[in-house]
Amino acid sequence: MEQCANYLGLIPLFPLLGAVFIGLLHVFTCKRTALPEKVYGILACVGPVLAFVLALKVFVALKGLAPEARFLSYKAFTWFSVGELHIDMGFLADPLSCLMLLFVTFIGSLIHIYSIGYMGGDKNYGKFFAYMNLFLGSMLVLVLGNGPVVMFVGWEGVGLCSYLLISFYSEDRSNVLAGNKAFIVNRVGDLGFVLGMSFLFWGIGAHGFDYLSLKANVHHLEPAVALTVCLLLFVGATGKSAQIPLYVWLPDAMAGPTPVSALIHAATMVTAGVYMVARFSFLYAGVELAGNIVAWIGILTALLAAIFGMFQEDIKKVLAYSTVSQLGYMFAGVGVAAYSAGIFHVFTHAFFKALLFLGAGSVIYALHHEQNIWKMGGLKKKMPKTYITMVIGALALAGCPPFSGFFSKDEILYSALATGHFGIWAIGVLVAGMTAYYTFRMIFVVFHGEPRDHHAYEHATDAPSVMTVPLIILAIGALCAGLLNLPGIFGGDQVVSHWLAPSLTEHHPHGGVFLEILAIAASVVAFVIGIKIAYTKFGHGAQEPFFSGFADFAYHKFYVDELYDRIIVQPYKAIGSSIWKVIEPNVTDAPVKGVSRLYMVLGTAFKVFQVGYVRVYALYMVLGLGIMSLLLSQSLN
Amino acid sequence: MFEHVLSVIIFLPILAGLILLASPASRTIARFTGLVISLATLVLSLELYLRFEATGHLEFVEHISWIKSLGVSYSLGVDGISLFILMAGSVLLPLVYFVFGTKEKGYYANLLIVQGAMAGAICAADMILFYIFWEVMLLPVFFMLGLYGGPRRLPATLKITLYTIAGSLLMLAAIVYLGVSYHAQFNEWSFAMEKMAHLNLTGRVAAVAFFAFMIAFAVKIPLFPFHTWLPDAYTEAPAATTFVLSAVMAKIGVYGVIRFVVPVFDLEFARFAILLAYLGVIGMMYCGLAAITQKDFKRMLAFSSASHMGVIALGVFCMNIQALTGSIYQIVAHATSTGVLFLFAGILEERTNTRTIDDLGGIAAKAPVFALYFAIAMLASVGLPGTSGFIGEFMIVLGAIKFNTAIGVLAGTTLIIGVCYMLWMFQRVFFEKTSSRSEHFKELSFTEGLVFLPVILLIIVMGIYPHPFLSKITPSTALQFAPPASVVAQMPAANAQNYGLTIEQK
Amino acid sequence: MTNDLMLLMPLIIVGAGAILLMVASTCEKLTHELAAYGSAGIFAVAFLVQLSFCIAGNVAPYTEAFNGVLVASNFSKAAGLIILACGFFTSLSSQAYFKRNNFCSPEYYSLAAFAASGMLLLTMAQELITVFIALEIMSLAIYVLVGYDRKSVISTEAVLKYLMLGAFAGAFFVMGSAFVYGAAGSTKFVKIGQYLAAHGMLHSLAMIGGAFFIMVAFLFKAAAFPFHAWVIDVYDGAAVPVTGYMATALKTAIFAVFANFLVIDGALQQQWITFLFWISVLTMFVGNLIAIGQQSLKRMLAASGIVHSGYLLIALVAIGSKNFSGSVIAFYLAAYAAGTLGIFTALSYLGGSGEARKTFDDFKGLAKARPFSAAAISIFLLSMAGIPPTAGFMGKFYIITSAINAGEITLAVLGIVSSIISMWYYLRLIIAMYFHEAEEQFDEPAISSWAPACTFVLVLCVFAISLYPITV
Amino acid sequence: MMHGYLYLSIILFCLGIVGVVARRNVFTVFMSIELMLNAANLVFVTFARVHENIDGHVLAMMVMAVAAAEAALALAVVILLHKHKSKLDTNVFSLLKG
Amino acid sequence: MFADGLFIVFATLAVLGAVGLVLFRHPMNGAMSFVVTLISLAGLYALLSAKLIFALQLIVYAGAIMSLIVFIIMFLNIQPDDLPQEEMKLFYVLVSAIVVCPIGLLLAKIVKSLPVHSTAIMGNKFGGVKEVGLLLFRDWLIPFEIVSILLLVSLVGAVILAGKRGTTK
Repeated sequence: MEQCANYLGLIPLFPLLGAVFIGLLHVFTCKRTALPEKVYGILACVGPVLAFVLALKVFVALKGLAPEARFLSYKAFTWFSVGELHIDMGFLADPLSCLMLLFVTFIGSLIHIYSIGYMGGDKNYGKFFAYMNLFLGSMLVLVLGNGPVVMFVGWEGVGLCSYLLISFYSEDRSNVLAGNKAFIVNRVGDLGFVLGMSFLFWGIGAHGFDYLSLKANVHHLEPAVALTVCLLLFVGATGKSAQIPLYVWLPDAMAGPTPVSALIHAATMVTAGVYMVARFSFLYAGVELAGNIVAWIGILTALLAAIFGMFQEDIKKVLAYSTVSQLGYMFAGVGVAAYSAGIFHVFTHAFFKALLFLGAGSVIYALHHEQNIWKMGGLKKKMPKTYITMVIGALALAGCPPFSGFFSKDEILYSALATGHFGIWAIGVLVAGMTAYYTFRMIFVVFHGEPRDHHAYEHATDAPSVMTVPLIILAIGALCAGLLNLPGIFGGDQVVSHWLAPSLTEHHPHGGVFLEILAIAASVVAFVIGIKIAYTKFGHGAQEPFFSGFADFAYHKFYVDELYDRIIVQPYKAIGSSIWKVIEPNVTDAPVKGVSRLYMVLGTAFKVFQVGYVRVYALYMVLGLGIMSLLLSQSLN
Repeated sequence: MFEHVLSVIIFLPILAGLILLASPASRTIARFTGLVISLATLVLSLELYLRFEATGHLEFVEHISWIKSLGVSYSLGVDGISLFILMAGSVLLPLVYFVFGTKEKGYYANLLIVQGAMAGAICAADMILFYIFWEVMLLPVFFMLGLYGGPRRLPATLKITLYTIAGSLLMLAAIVYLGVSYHAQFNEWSFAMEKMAHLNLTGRVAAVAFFAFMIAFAVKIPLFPFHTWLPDAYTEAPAATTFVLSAVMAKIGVYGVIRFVVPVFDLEFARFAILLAYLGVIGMMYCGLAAITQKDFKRMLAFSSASHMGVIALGVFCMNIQALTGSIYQIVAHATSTGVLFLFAGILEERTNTRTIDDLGGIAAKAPVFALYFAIAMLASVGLPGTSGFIGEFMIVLGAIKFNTAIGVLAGTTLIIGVCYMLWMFQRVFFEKTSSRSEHFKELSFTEGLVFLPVILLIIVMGIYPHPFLSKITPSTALQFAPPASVVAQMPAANAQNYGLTIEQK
Repeated sequence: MTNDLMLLMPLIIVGAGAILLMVASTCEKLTHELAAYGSAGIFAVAFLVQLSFCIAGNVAPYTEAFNGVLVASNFSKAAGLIILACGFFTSLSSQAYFKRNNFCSPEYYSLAAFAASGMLLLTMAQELITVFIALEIMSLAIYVLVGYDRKSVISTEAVLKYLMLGAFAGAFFVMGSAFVYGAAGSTKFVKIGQYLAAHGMLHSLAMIGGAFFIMVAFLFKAAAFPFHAWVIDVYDGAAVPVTGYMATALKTAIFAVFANFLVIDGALQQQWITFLFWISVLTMFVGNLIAIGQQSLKRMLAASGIVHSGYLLIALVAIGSKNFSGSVIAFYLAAYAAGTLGIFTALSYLGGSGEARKTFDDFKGLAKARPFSAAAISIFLLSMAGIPPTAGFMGKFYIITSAINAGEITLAVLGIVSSIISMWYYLRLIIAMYFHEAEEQFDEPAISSWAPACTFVLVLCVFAISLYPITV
Repeated sequence: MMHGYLYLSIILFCLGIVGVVARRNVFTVFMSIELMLNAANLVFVTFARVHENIDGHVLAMMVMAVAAAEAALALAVVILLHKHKSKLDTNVFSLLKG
Repeated sequence: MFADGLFIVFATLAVLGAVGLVLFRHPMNGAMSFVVTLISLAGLYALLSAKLIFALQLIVYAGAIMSLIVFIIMFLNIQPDDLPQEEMKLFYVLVSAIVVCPIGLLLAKIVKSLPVHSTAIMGNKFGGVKEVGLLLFRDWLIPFEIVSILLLVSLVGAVILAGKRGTTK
């Protein structure tokens, strides 16, 4: 067992070392003869794969323990210790983190393999893999960290990698701007996280600031502080997981290479917020208000993103909004205290969304970086493997039983219903329908009908096997992952939920069979309606529609970006420049300038008294003497 | 190694600098001398660092009585607080000689003098000695700025000089006031810093003295609204001077607050801490906002430096051990990040002949190593976890939250504000398309790359494994919060038990 | 009697030397250069003698001589040392100056020595009329030195102003002495002290008025506000070495006697604290304001001399407590003398023929052409500005310490503020020398190696004095 | 009676001051200063009589000697002035100012 | 009574002489007027029993110093054109008289505070050459000696300033 605990430190270390190594290799060779891509490809995959293997070992080790004692912890070193603040660089593997660990390393490895093909020919090949490895390492730190501060290291680390990878094609300004946006918006969230941590620390952190100690002491926390902490941490989560109001960065983040979108902006990083809320379930469970806020923000985000998703024309943007939307579901889940449901959705989502992105990547790859769906069409015949896998992914996303998405989404909706959140449930069902609609709109437009751009169509073909094999593996995952947590009504025993139980503080709602059936039925109906509409409109080929009215409004994403620009970015810049153009010279520096001007004026003025007539100097003396004499006479009285 | 290591660290560079100034040495010789001397200083400081025992009290003490009748003495010593500022200077200054190889003799000589003077101010254990070094360290800056600065250097030189001297002369009055008060209360003349903590100062004059100290340090730090000299000076100064100013000298201002204001004026400090903390926060936000639309990257870094100094100062004003330790840690982090960024800015300016951000672009493609180093320093400066910048900033925000929620929250915004202008600048300079100016940008040479490597590694090591560093700081900072016996005695017994609390509530 | 004469030894050496020089100057062979070396030698010998007294300590620290008319104390000895050193350096800088300016005759050095003997007397005098005579010896000699360049209208104007106002102030002194005599029945300090101890200050209006007029005369000579106006014109009109001599030695003598007068009795000093307080504050600030606007270096230095008088007045305010400031005043005077003399020595060989370089702008770019001279001038200016580690700083430190120790915190702070104000015009010259491009070449051939050597020695002095710990 | 002498000396002293301040003629100015010294001498002599202490007489003699010396120098200066400008007006000599 | 009468006469003369000094335009007139003052003062010294000073005042002041001044005035051969044009002389005199007032009043106040003391003429033992001489060479030796230096300085100075244009050796 002890040995396994030691692996915990190694798991993030491998990808991180890989990143450093690849990065240095790249930096020192890129100006001369670039190394062959194979070298990078192999080096890049070593870290994630090793991490996955170790993750499996950890999983096995955990499984061997009694459910209540299922945790392994490993302290690498004392990180910092000042006064009552004592932070260890320590890692914790419990069922929750182990689950995350498994799928992060698994999907991460797959996407690395896929990228070997996808990134071929790029001149910054090495850089890409360095960043990807760095990302994976950071993500693992995030997942494995034994306390909020260590988690924050990973939290910010993945943000950094996200920034670096979004601005990967850095010659294009818009890409870099998208990267900046991602980083800055994430930072807004991180501020919340830091503040939340700080309040938490001054609440109960003095006895140890890792999850286990916090969980043990959580009852000491004052309710008001607990609420503050929950909300602040959730601010962090909205940043990282693209929830209202900080979701705006994620669609722009699609500027990065597609594997990045798959790995970071769909499967792993963006779910960190959900993971974090689940991690703090012991805290959220005690504060119902916070949970409700989380749930409502989540479901509203889901709705909003679904609306946007229906009108997108960029294949990756469609998927991006669907990601936001699904993240909304997850938050709705953890918000209604169905932590395991939320996490389970994270798990399944990782498979099918990564699959969809990689599939989209294959399409884009085949069409020479064409992303507009209205320039595609009829690719079914040219790219059968991609088509099939993507349909599996789409079905999973749309929540078609028995694909994985169905079970996880249904679990969430059922929990909402069972805990009495009818509004959330209703919106959730609506969004489910919309999801089915826009997903299949994309599938139909891209793969069905007639090719719209014949030139591109001619050259389109299925990707090499290094890219398709991961697709197939993911498709299997998307198909079957749901079965892991088969609810009782289908004869399952909710393996995942039970596995997660020791890590989470949740009470499974018992809404009864009726509610369960109601939830399932509603979902299925919504799915069917959604897919039906999509089929009617796009099933047989359609031309790029012209939007007007609400559709136009939605097409422009409700002008939220513009609004933010108007009310935040522009005023910010205006304040910035007014500070150094107006305030600094006229207000802050004015006293200094005034003093120096006065100084000079006085200096010149006093020259006047030096008239040069000796008589006048004598007069000064006598005047001075006169005044002194007067004062002296006065004082002598 | 030997007894007077601190004196050697102080006077070796000063003497070498003076001899250089007086001698007809060529540039090459001057540079070489500077390099050798600063490396020797570095070796001595490292040795000092390793032998440092972290007792919390002054170590390596040297004491020679000077003006007996006034109790003024030549006494030196370092504790965990000063050690790190000293180390920051010793580690970073040799870089300059590597990076800037074609400057005039006076440039190197002045650098040496300023290095020694700063070491003196840091190590001085006597207030008068401190004051002497404090003033002396301004002179080389004055000359470097005036002689080798940019086109608008004269007003900048005058402003920084007069501003700083004005501040510090008031401090002189306050120092003397302390000495006289000590004489009055203990019937013994002394200007030793550690003894001043025993003083029992009350009344209006004490408050005035407190502000005299505070203004002197606030100008140096610079704390809002005493920062207005900074943008001009930092921009116009030659890169090495800006580097010295931001990396070490500004820190001595913070150090002064920790050394003088906190222990001596505990009551006034407790009274005005909230005000000062607000000034720190406002300065951070003000300068951070001002940085965002700068067109000149050096000016932008200048504002950024001021912004960070606001946070560092805030850490001191929060009056708890986390924030204070964070401040000291951040001092080193800031020296290694922003200081090095100023050096990089100097390299950029030297190689492209421009300071305008818009004139540049695409440098990352031309010089990947440079971009990597720059990026690491920049990330440290924005406080990314895993770099040195995070530890300090986190502890400061943490401490600020404990001190005052509003201040803590505002202090946290440094996370956002810092990242905005930095990314914006990085994007324009390093990303995007190559401009005509940056077309022929030369990558760092092998030596340069090698020279910067230790600092870059230090940034990362300090971020990942700060414990060994912190363990040398904490004993000293902990002492700052240990209630002095005399004060406790005067308090009611109930209050004395939670002394820390009472101070904060005031 | 022997002891009395021994105490007067430096005075006798200087006085005899002056007469000797005067007699010798009738001899055609005595060039003014030789006279310069001669007077420098005289000053040097007198300095060494005085120094040996100071070090040997075989003389009691406070010795009356000649029926209480003269008194040698540690303070007067220190002041004497400063005066003699000033004389020494002035002689040598004059030598350089007069190589370029052609109006010297050997009597110049004789008069300088006479002035020094007057100053030495002044430091020791403990009787009002002796003070007056010494004052007049010093002043008359200086008047002549100021007007030495008879061909120059400016220098004649300077001597007119100085003489007229000086005599005017002298009249007040005599009037004051007369009233003090009327009150105390004697003009000897000892007797006055006894009278004050017996009767107190307040009950004798004649004593108050007399002391008032006497101080007016001192304040005039020290160029305190509102008796400062002459000093700028006179310094401007006089030859550079003379200006230096006036600014240092004369001021030393005046403050020595002023301090001696004030410490006659505590009551006397207490009576005038408020008065001196305001005079000191006004002097500092008015001096500063005048200095700011000046373009000519000599006028600026004159105005800064006013400011330094203000600082010294601070010390006089603080003098009362336990004889604190005697050494402080001496230290400050020494520090100030080193800096000021240094600048004037440098100016005497850099000023050019007919003092062509007089404004700040004329010294632009000096650092490139004459780096060592520029560095020396910078050090002197920094010392005057009170920047450590120069003597000027330590002097200021002692003054502030004594002021605060005497409870005069406001005054100390105002002194600090004033020295902040003064920073600009000192830095201005450094900026001109270093940061501006040269407009001329400064390439006249070196005329004398003595004056630069003096400058170098004075630079050393500036640092050495700062290290010397005084017993407060 | 003693007061009469003193008041007289005050009047003379003040007249001397007036002469210095109000007049531009160099001779008058110097003679006014002599007048002030004489006023002071009168005080010395008066107090010598009052205290019956002839120290005052000695002092008065000294003052006379000083006055003589001063007068000699002053006259030399007057000659010098006259050589330069042929004027006895103090206002003519105002090159040094500002 | 006789002494008082004399005092009033001398005092009036002295003041008139002084006023003349201040007001006369030509220095020669002023000098003559000043001589009147000096002689009156000598009379007053005599009234105060200062025999030696009385003599010295007449010999040294009224005699030597004033003749020197008069000599120089003559020597310079001052024409009315050389004299300053003091159009507002009276105004200036008035203004300065007002300015001087506080000083005079202060002095007057001091005098007023002094106790009254007789100034009747004293006998032979007071103020004669012998008494003053003894005192001078016993107690006042040093001032007496240094006066000689003063005179020497003045001598040298006068020669340098007023002498012929010297040649630099």
